[in-house]
Amino acid sequence: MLAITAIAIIAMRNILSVIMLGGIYSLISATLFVVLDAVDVAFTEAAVGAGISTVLFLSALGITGKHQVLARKNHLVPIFVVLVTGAGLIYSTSDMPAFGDPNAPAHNHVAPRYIEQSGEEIGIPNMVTSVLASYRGFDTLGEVAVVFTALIAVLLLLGLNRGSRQDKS
Amino acid sequence: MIGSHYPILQVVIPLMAAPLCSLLPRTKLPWLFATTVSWIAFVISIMLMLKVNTNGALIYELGSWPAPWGIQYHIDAISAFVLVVVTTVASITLLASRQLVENEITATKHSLFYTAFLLCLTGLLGIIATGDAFNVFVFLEISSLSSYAMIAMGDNRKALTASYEYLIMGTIGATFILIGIGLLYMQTGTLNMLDLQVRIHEIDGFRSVHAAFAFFTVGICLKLALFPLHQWLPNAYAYAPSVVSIFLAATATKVALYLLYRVFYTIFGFDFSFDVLNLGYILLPLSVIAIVISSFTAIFQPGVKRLLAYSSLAQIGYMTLGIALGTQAGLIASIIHLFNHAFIKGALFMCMACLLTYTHSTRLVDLAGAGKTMPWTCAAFVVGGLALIGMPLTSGFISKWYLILAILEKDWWWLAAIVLFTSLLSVIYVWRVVEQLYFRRPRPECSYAKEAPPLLLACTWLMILITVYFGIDSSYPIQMATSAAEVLLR
Amino acid sequence: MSVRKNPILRETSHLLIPAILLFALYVQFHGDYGPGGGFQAGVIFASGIILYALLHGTKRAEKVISLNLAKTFAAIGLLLYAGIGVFGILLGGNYLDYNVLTQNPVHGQHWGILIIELGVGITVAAVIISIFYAFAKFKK
Amino acid sequence: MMVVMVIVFLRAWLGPSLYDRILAINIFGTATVLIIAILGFYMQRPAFMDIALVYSLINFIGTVAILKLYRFDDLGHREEKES
Amino acid sequence: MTELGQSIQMNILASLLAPLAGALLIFTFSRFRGLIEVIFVATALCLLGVTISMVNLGSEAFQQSITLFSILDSIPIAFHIEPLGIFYACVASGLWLITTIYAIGYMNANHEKHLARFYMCFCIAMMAVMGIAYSANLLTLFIFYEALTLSTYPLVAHKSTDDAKLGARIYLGILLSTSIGFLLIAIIWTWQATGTMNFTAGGILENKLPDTLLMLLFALYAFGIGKAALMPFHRWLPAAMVAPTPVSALLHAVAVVKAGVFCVLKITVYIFGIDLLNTTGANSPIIWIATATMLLASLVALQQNNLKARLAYSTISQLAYIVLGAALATSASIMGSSLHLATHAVGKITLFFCAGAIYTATKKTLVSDLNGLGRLMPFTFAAYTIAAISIIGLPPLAGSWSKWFLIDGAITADRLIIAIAFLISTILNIIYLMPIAINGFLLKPAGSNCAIKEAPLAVVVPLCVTAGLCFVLFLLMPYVYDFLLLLNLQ
Amino acid sequence: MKTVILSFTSLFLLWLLLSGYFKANLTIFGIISCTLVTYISIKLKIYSSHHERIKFNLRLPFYIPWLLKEITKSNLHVARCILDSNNRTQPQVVYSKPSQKTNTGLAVYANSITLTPGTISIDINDNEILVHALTNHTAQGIINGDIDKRVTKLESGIH
Amino acid sequence: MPALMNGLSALLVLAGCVFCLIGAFGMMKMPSFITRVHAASLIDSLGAILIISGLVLQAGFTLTTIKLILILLFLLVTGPTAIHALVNTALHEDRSYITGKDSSSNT
Amino acid sequence: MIELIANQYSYWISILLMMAGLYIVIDHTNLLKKLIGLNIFQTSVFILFISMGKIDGGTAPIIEEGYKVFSNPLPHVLILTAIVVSVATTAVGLALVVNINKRFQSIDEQEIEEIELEEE
Ligand code: NA
Ligand code: NA
Repeated sequence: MLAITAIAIIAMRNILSVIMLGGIYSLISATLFVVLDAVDVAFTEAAVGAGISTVLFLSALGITGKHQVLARKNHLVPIFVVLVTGAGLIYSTSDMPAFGDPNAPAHNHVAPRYIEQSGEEIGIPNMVTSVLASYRGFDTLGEVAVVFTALIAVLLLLGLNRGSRQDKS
Repeated sequence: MIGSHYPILQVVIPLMAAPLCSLLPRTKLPWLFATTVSWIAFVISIMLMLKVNTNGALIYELGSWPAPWGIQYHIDAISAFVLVVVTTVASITLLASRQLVENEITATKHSLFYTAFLLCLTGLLGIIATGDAFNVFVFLEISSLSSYAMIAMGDNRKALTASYEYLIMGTIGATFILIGIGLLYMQTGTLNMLDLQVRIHEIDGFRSVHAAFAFFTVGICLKLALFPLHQWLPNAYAYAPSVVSIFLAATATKVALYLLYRVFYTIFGFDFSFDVLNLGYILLPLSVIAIVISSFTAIFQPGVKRLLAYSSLAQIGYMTLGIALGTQAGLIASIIHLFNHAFIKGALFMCMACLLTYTHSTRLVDLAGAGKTMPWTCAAFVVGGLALIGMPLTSGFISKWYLILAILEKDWWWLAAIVLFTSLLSVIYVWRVVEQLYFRRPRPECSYAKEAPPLLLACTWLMILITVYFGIDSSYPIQMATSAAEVLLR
Repeated sequence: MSVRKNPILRETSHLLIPAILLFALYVQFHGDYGPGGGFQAGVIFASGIILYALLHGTKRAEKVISLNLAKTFAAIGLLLYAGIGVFGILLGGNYLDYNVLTQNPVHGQHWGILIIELGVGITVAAVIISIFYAFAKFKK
Repeated sequence: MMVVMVIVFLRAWLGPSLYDRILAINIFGTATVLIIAILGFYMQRPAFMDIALVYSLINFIGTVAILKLYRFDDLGHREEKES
Repeated sequence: MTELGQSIQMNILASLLAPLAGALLIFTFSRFRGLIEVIFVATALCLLGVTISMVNLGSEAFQQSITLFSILDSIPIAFHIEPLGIFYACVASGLWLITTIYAIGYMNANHEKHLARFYMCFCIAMMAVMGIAYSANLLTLFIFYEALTLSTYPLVAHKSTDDAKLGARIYLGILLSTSIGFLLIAIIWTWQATGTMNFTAGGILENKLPDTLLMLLFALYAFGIGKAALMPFHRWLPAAMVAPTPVSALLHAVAVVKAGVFCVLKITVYIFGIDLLNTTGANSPIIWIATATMLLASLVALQQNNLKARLAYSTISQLAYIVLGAALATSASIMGSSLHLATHAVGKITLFFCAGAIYTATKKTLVSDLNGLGRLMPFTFAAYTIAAISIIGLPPLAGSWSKWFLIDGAITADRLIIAIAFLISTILNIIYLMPIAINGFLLKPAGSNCAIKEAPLAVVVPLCVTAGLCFVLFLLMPYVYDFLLLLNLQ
Repeated sequence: MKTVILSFTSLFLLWLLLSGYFKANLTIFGIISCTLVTYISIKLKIYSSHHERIKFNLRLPFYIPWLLKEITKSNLHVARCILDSNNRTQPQVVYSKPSQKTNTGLAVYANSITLTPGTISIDINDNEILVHALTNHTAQGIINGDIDKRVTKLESGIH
Repeated sequence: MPALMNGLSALLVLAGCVFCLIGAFGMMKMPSFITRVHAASLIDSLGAILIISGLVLQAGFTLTTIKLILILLFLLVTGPTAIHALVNTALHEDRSYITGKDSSSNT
Repeated sequence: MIELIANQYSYWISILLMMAGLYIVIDHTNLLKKLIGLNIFQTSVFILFISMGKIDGGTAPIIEEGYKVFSNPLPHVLILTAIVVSVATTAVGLALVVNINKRFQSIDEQEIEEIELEEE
């Protein structure tokens, strides 16, 4: 499903459709996150990927008003790069732990403490919140700083009276 | 008591200063505030370095959670060293920036601009100080986002496209790093760098670990702008506002290089990187190509800022070349050059900023005869240029010296020859500018030009003096680089 | 689809907006128990305001929450978060150490998380609202 | 339900008109909400319902935003002139 | 530190700082034309005074070296005094005094601009020369060598015309590329092989390198010192002819080329040691290349119609004498080289002064235009004749001594062919130098030339003085010889 | 003031429904949140002219069952249309003069039309609603004005 | 009794799915934009109602039920509004969308 | 072999998606579409992370009575942060695109390159 969406996005020439499909892509992956037990992530992906991102894309499209995509001539280099990246990843999967394997290293070193002790140490049921806000609270502070940075960046870029000097000088 | 909190204060003070700065009114205040903060950060970094020198590596557990569970700040010789570099450059740049920002940026945006600057500084410092792989990613993005915005503030509309290209490449790079983190986490279950170091050792035959290494390397090299991933850098540096060019040219790539050290030496370890994966065989040719091609390209640039940007690419090549040698001497050379080049490039871009105050252009032809109207600026440029070439009594010479020694230690004569040959190329591109400055008649419309504002000029010369000082007494960087290399190779 | 003349969209939205805002706050305060938290709450809150702005134009929305106000709130949220960390230092712990906030470490964690989530929520909501304003007001 | 999603998606892809796509996307969102509701229900966790709620909310706002854009090629400030 | 040590330190510092102070003063007072001329001459006088007081220190001083500071671990910036250095310092500072006077006259007469810059660079070049003369190790030598290149660049480019800039570019390009590409490598190699860089009596390379590599190293040095103008790296010298004549004098007689051959001599004596060169045969390739240069440059000189160009090629040929003498590595040939350093300096400076005088008076530069001018400018042409004869090597003029020692050296080295080459070269000298004098006096001047008079006094007096020196030096030569014997070459 | 209290009460009810936890601190947060939302809503002028809407909402439960029945009927009808291999649809536009006095009433009416498959309210003018009907049958439903009456009744109030 | 409830709720959910399928099928089959909208509203109305009430039946009176009902209410309010807005916009853009003559016109 | 594919297929899916996203970023010239590609690329990476956190038989990591096995919460936390970072990047990217359009009257990479070339 996701793959079809992705291919559709590659093929589409109308930007508005592409944006909408991007929203759909987000929705589908959010559903996938739910299936994979990542409810917080799904929540966020739905609100952000499908919601805010789409609205922002639409705003941008509204301002630019350019709906069509032009074709490019040379596809070889991009395809090569993508294939190399993909090959690297596929190559690496062979010794990855099987999907869902509870004995995978990822589940047996750091994570058990979050699962087993966060209830006593933090005292709230949602482990994701415990980890996010306390164990790795500094990451979240960084995340808030990223959001704030985005605000500063956007205000700098879209600030009301930009370009005191002329373009072609 | 407060001393034990220096590691976190180093990052959090500018972080908290940023939102405060955004609330300040649009007078001189934001500048004063940001500058003060950067100097405080500078003092802290010095304190940190002293502490590291006496006590060894510092560990700071955020939220008091023990290491692999919580995020840990880990400051050893190399991080302390790079912290000092970044804070020094930042504080000098900010001090010099008032006039520049007034000239180049709309008045309503001043406080936002300084906020972005502080955020960028926060991001860079956070990358350096942290001992957690994922935390690196977060702070990387803070610094990147703010630099995209600051670059786009450039007057020329190409600044926008440059910034966009940087955004795309930078985000791909960051995502690659994220993939690398993910693969490592998958195989080790930890995100803490020191913990990773221990645990990777047991699984270094894994393909996914190799892939993680590759993704880290490519991702960081995108940020580092190593050939052939360098396309975004020249325009970004050339069209950014002066302050931004100065700061980013002096620090951003250095921090990326620092990350490369961390990945190669701390996370994966020397043995794995160089013996198992033969990193040198990939990095060496790339570095050489980067040096040669960028030097040649620099020669043909019509704009001086672009010229300097290409020169930066070449200099990055020297630094990665040092890594590629796979020896302690090479690493030391690389670290020394990291240190020296930060100030050299900073100084040169500051000269550009000085020139811009009156010429409004850094195209080569527009700088004709500036040597007469702006003698101090141009003199600074000449000294900086000599340092870039690697003339004795400048810090650039020390870098080249150690690099060549490291090369000769491996008996690679041809490589030494290439390095020296490219130094000659740098003579050419530096001298093209010097010739314009001194041996052309000034264009009539530039006749009103006079010397740059005193504060700016003083900061430029401060940078130059640092360059010269460490060219004469290089014991500090050498000692620091040596202990840093020992820490990394342990 | 002029909102002035077409009551359907307006009426429905007017019914929904308070619910959306309340839902956002619900998500904010129930992050401990279920999915959600400051970030999601911020987004939902912002989307409520965005819906309003879509219907009535940014000008009217700005009368209630102006760009400057939003910017200030964004800064306050971040400061709130970072400030709690510093508070931890002042109380003798490490940065972002919530255990020291109260006598009982678990309570301290509760309070800490509550406040930082609030900080996150405020910043995120304010940032998204301001970004939307910035785009909406941008002149070609 | 999956089948429903696929078909609706196909409509979104095929178009032919823009409005068909928007319609498809709106319906797609509804379908997703229902799926999440079912999923969450069988996992017996009320928390999932919040996600479904968010989905429907986002779906609505998204549709309004798209329409607003397509009507005016602009979000937000065109309305100002009328007020 | 002993009293002697202190006075050595004082002297060396004085000889470095005096020109530097002069340069700074000139920069400070650049508005006041008269004042800077005074400062200029005063500087030269001071320097000469310091140098003479250095000679008076006597031979006990030769063991001492003083260290300013270290820029690399264990390699300081250090100075010492030894006979060769003092000798060279005397020649340079003595001739510099004359050049300053001549330069003032010439620059005023030809209404040149940017005088402050010109005089300043002159002073800095002199400082570099002093640094070279007293350097105690290869690094110090290298630093001042590069400083000399850079400080003379603005002099060569002084006229700022396209020609001047092209010439200056070639000048800088060849000198920097040879120094960075060969000399620096050779220095680093030496350091790597021996662990020291100090100039040591008897050399430091014994048993450190295999013979073939030693040969390569010697070649690297000989070519790396581009200022010695061995073919094929000689192009910079004719290119630099675009400069004002005082500069040419400075280049050819006082500073640049002499610095080059001085470096060759110093490295031969103190790094390789003449015994090592002779026993290993490492010098052979350079012997042949120097011989070839000597003859070829003479042949080229023959074909030059431009007077200064002809003199330039003559210089190349004469420099090859000195390099050849060094390469022959016998005590006699070294003595010959050292003496030739002085005698050629005096002779060539006279010739250039004459060329400058002729240009000042007539604006003529071509040899074919000079017929009959001897009668109108008797002093100039007389001086020319004396200097030419000295360079050819006929008694009772200074050049005869040095040439004799060189030929003697060739014979003691059992290289008869070289001796013959010296003789052939002498004949060529006669052929390209004498016709100018002869035609000047014997032919009738063209009609338009009748109004020509001698150049201004400030120009003519110095050239008479130097011509006189050719003779005086002939008389003083035994004392000089005694002094140079302190080198202890056996 | 009435508006404020009504709004606050209904919001707090919603909060309790959403929350499901009846802990002291959460309830306090709930009160704070509801106050905040009420405040913002007033500033947004969402309640400015429509006091009656909340009352209206409270009366909805009486209306919904009837609507559900209608929806089911029309659903079956449209489903038949879709599944029928020969296309039996007669797309058409009909006008309906709504009898509601308030905008809220109008909105409920229009949405009800749309909610019943086979009819879609496509435009609304001052005094009429444009409805698109899929078949004659559904069009007839609109012309009969059943929904209209019900909604008007809803609006004017049973008591 | 629980078995009956379970069976009933399964039936309702299944019926809801059937309606959704029919709606989706209609969206493919119907010839013009406006008729496709009619088909789609099947999913929005009875599809959603049936599925959620099926789930409600099974859940009994729990928090889940309340939330399910809230979702349903939300859907029932937003769904028609969105469709109205969509059709309304289409109408103003080009009447042919409504009159149903657009089936061949590709945008 | 079959087993390998069966075990690793979930990763392969996200890898293929990543490739698609990356392809859009690199190959397409429309600046907006590039950003969408970037989003897809990043979302796919998120999927990789999340699927790595899944444990068979586990449920969402929220403590509640009756559940013993929970999926790994750490990847969820990381991805939450990454999503936020991603949307922040998107916002900045869009602001840039809007500005580029304002000053170049185009949002196509090739067209802009041509305009820039003309200028020089
Ligand atoms: Na949460
Ligand atoms: Na969050």
